Amino acid sequence: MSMPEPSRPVLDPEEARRVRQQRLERIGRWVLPLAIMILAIWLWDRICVWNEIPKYILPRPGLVLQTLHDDAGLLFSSLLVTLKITFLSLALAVVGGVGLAVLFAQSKWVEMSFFPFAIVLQVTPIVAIFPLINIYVDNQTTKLLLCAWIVAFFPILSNTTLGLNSVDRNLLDLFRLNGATRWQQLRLLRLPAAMPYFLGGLKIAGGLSLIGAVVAEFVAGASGQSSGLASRIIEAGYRLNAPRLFAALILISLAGIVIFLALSLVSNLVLRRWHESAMVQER
Amino acid sequence: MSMPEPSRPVLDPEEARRVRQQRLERIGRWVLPLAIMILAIWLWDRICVWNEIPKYILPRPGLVLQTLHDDAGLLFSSLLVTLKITFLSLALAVVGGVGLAVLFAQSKWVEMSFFPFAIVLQVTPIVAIFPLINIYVDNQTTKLLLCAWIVAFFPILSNTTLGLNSVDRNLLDLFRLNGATRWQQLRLLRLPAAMPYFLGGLKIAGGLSLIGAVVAEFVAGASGQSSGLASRIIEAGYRLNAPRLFAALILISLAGIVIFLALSLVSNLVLRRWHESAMVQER
Amino acid sequence: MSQSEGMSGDSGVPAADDRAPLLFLRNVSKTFSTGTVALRGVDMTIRDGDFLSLLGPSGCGKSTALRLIAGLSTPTSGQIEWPGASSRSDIGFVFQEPTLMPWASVFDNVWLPLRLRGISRAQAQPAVMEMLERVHLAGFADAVPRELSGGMKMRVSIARAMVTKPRLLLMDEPFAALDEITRFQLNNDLLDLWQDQRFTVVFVTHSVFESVFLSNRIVTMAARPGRVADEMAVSAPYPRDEAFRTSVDYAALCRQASTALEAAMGTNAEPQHVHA
Amino acid sequence: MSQSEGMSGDSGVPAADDRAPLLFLRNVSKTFSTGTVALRGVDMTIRDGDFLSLLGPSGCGKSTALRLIAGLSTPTSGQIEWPGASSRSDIGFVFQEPTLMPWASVFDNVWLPLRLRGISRAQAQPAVMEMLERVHLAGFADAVPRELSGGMKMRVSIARAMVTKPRLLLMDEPFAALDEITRFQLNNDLLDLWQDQRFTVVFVTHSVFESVFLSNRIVTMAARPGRVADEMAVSAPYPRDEAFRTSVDYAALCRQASTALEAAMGTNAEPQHVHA
Amino acid sequence: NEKVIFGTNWLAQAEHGGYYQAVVDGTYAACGLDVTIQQGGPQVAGRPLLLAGKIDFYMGGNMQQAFDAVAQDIPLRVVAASFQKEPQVMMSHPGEGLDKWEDLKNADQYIVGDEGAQSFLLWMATEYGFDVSKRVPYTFNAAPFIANKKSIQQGYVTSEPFAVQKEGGFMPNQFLLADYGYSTYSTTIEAMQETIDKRPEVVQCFVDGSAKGWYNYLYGDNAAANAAIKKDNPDITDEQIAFTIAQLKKFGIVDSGDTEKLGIGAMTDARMQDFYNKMVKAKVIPAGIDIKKSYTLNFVNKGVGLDLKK
Ligand SMILES: Nc1ncnc2c1ncn2[C@@H]1O[C@H](COP(=O)(O)OP(=O)(O)OP(=O)(O)O)[C@@H](O)[C@H]1O
Ligand SMILES: Nc1ncnc2c1ncn2[C@@H]1O[C@H](COP(=O)(O)OP(=O)(O)OP(=O)(O)O)[C@@H](O)[C@H]1O
Ligand SMILES: [Mg+2]
Ligand SMILES: [Mg+2]
Repeated sequence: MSMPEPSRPVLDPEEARRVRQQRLERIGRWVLPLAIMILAIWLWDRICVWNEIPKYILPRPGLVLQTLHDDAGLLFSSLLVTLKITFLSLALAVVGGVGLAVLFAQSKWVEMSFFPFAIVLQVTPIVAIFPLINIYVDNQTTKLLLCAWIVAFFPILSNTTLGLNSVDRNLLDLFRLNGATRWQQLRLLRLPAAMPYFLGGLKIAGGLSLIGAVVAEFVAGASGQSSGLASRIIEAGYRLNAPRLFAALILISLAGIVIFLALSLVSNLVLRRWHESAMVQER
Repeated sequence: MSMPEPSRPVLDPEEARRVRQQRLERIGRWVLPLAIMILAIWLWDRICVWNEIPKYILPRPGLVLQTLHDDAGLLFSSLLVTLKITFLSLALAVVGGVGLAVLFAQSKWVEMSFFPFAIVLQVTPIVAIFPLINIYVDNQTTKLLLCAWIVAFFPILSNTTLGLNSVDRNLLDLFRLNGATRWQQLRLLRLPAAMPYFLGGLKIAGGLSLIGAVVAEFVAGASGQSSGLASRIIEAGYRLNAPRLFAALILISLAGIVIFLALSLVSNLVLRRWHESAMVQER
Repeated sequence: MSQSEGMSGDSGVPAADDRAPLLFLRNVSKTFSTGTVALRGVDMTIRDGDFLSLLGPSGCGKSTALRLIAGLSTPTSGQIEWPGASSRSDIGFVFQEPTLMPWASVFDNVWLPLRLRGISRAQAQPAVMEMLERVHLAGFADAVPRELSGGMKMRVSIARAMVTKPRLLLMDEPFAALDEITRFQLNNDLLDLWQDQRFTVVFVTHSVFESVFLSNRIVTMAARPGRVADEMAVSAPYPRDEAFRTSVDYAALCRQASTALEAAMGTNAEPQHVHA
Repeated sequence: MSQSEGMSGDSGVPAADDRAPLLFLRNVSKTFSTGTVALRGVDMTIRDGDFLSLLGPSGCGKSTALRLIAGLSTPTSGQIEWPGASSRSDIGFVFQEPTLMPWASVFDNVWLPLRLRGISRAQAQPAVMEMLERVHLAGFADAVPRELSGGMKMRVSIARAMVTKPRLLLMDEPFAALDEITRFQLNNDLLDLWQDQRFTVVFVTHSVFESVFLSNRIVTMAARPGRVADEMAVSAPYPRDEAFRTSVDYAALCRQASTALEAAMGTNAEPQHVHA
Repeated sequence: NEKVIFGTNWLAQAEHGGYYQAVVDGTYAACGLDVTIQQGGPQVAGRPLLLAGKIDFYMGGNMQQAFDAVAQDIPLRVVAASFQKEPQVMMSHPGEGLDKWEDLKNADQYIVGDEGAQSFLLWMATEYGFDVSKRVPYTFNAAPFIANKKSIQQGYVTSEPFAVQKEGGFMPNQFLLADYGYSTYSTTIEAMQETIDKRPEVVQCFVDGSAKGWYNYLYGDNAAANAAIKKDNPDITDEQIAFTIAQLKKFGIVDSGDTEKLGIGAMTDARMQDFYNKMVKAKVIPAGIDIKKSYTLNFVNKGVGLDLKK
């Protein structure tokens, strides 16, 4: 049996493999997604060329980019309008979703009694009830917010409710033993324990509130200068201006991706120290 | 200090309170939600009367019920069409969402590379890209399914991904130590551990696939006899047949509630034996 | 009831029968919905100021008994009575598992019971840090649980249970995960504190030596169904110290307890449970 | 390397230095990102067929050392070398916490390692049930973990680690949650098995008695930073039985180990960690 | 017979009567076409199907989009105009100070759909001083209009007034945009240049067939066509159909002006130029478009079907 030479630092093959893998991973993490994205765009371009798709049906990416550049002023000011509604409605969805979840966590009775209304809100098509909203709500921003909120709040409500109920039973017992009030139990135990679930719901709601803002504008319309991306899309569609339509869609997609990344970052920062989903495994 | 009489069964006050509470809870669990529902309907009725809201804006519940009865044939056959799309798209959302989540769980690279596309799908307004779908997809049902799927799959994907990453690190180590293959790790460890999250996502997706089916039909239109509830709503709205419009909305709401209850039941049955969110605490 | 009531002799510990009963378990049974009979017909009296150890084989219902006493679980039949009615709300509990809040620092975990009683961080600081010193974790106040070793987590849990100085302390194998030296130290600390402040302890342990060293009464339980097999008084006077640990008395008492435990395990009925 | 290689005498155990080394820890250090130095400069040789106990205060890095040996963690500096290169994949690990799959029955939890090696439920049945019998849990094969007591969960974990009959068994305080009688039984069982099948055991315990009774070598560790403080051979011959437990030799060895442990704890450096 | 698909821009209704008529009575078949009518809907975008060649003809709203197509370099052409007048009206509540066209701009809300907001509302703003910021979207439900007495709403003369009268209990004031200078043709037949180049006979047959269909529908026995409409759209009522036909005739939507001589479907360069000039003035459409590219007169103005008018 041969003894290993103690003098030179021996890296056993498994260890070497792991180090190599780590280095690769660090690079790949940013390069690969970009590469795939570029590949996808290239494919889009090729598909347009190969199938001779006319630009008024599916414009080639270059043209869309060109339009994005040419119409930048118009499109970005619209993007801002849409983002404003998005963030406001996301904030409202957080407040509403968490608020309702907390209410429901108070007792099975409350949950059973009021959850149906939440579901009704979730499944009611906005287009169908917009006339009602239109009659009883005057402010345009309020209308938009209401619509976007209806779209976005449910995942937060549902996930947070789930999280509030997923508390370690022994910890609950501990709180009970120490005579914790409902409020203390909620603030010190249930809410922190529900964090991973809530943040998961938030990531879903981020995209939904963006799409909600767009749909709201589709339905509720916008007037004059302050119109968001939905109006741009409708207008471009009506004017048969496909490049601008796709430029607007791409802005929405980018906004969605940025929102998701931002919420993922928040989630990681909050959970990094204790939850499996965000922990960096030390090895 | 007085000793308690050992002869009669002494129920200490706390215990008695708890027993009473339990009995109450068992009754309240069904009676209260019903009562609240009835109260809500009564309030709706009163609001209509007090504010003299004309029936073409907000019909009184009695009238809606009457319409539900009178137009039952028309409405229920439409409901069936909508439900068909709902269930099919929910099934597809489960397959697609879980499938993608599993794919993403294989490596951070894959996740970083392809999650952006999932987000793009989530945030792209169907109304805007429907023309493209319309051009390249011929079958009407396929079009509807595609639209509804786009609406519903993201929560399942997002929650399942979260769940697959929320595995106990020690259990992961155990699997690694025993030379588990990726597939074994997935099937025996990650998927069961992700169950609570997946089922949470499913509950969100249930409602979304219903609303997705409705929106899809709004956008895609539907022809002839086989049209779903969305067509009924559009037409009723156009004809100012508010009672029928609300009857259709109520059917959608009821369907949403039933779907949610069914999915909750499934969730409870699956998790009852081990997960906090569904466990009945034995005391 | 006043604490000086019924003091006897200079052992510093009142004679067992003089002291006021804190709670009775009367014919208590607990059957889980799986069909497992965790406890059957348990009768027990815990007196104010007792240091009572529960000794018994794994799965005999010790943890279940503690949970019943704490009111975290209710008996399937039989009663638990608190004649004094006062102390029910003033219980410290060391669970068998550390049961820490994973998102909170060690300090915050120990602060928790005080916080729930409305004591601010600043006010709690001295008491919390004192308890952390006692369990040798003062340097880890800002760590979160997953950065601790198994024994360290358990020590945090002990510190948390004791930080309120409860009237009744329920401890479920608190020292099992600790090395013997730390264990001895904490044994001594606990005894000192107990003699000083006269609270009541119900202590689950697997160590015959520990139970004899610490307690004035040892209840031995048998398994399936869980029941009381034997009860013995440990008449040795307090304070007990290293001298006691090496005394002949101590050895004899340990042998007696061991025999009781062996007897309890010998009478082991057939495993009893209902799983298809 | 063949198992008969280097057998000496009739004790049934090869002399320590004859046996082939299974792995070396060479100047191994582990520092966590929190700044805690869990191990510093640990050198250790584990020979094929060793029953090596790790003894040391809470938080001295015993669990960390086991994880390093298993390859679940990598050293910050230093190397772990497997000259034989064969056994690395054949490791059984009893974690300090039970680490069971909460959704799976006791049977399925124990079946797991076999299942991962492609053995069907039916094929695994005898081996799994035999292990469950050994830990007295045959009647609970269909229970899920949350229906078990703390000690029962730990026993499931032990059964799971041993069901594959691994070449190297790493056990992190496996018996801490068990009553002494069960513990003695399982001690004897483990020794019998070890003598029979000649696997290697690295065993973390807090019980000096247990370590002396079981192992042929005891490594004592000191805390903060975790390091090897002392190493002693337990020269008593195998098989060891109740007679050994009451022998003078045993008592002397226990005293020796206790002293080593005390010395290790005496040299305790200042607590060392970096939390703001 | 050659299969041809015609996409409409709304659910089947009497406004599509001529085409249904031509399908059910075999007029298209007579010149060799097997026509399928594919109905649209409020949110259904049908024109892309035409652009992609999935359908052969599409029912355009008015000329503005045809002009837009030229601006976007899209080879799309209007081959016939079934409606001589845009049937779009603005409605108001009687007796609320909104009884004259000039007063309408003072309404609190203009309930106008997305398309309207991109077209005639802009023209109304330039030409008559309407305030575009008062616009709220029309989701094809007139309840908000009925509820708000100070609002005005767009509508097809053939349908919204009917719904309002039925549910709101009053007949609203109706101001036909065409009467105030909104001179576009409407309900046009659009085709791709490629179709016109490669299959002119198909286009001619479809245009002629549609014209005949309209004559037969308006002046002949339209029972079968109505049945077909009801089959495609079961929610529509006979009452509604009757109302629509009456309005079409009353306002001369289909058959008035040029059609007396040139036949249904007629178009003239003069009308086109007039409308374009107005749109340019209203900044709805940029100047400098070669609007000749947006339509062709090759298939119309031949007096087809005049003989069918009784
Ligand atoms: N994931 C981690 N992050 C940071 N520090 C850690 C981590 N795991 C362990 N430590 C630290 O490393 C040191 C050694 O821990 P380890 O678990 O090895 O101790 P141990 O000897 O097993 O103790 P015990 O007997 O209490 O189980 C401890 O001080 C602990 O705080
Ligand atoms: N939630 C539960 N559901 C069903 N059975 C349970 C439950 N909790 C405990 N048991 C059963 O009750 C019996 C007693 O459990 P308990 O935890 O009280 O044992 P213990 O004496 O504390 O054992 P240990 O020393 O191993 O901790 C065991 O047989 C266990 O299987
Ligand atoms: Mg226990
Ligand atoms: Mg450890």
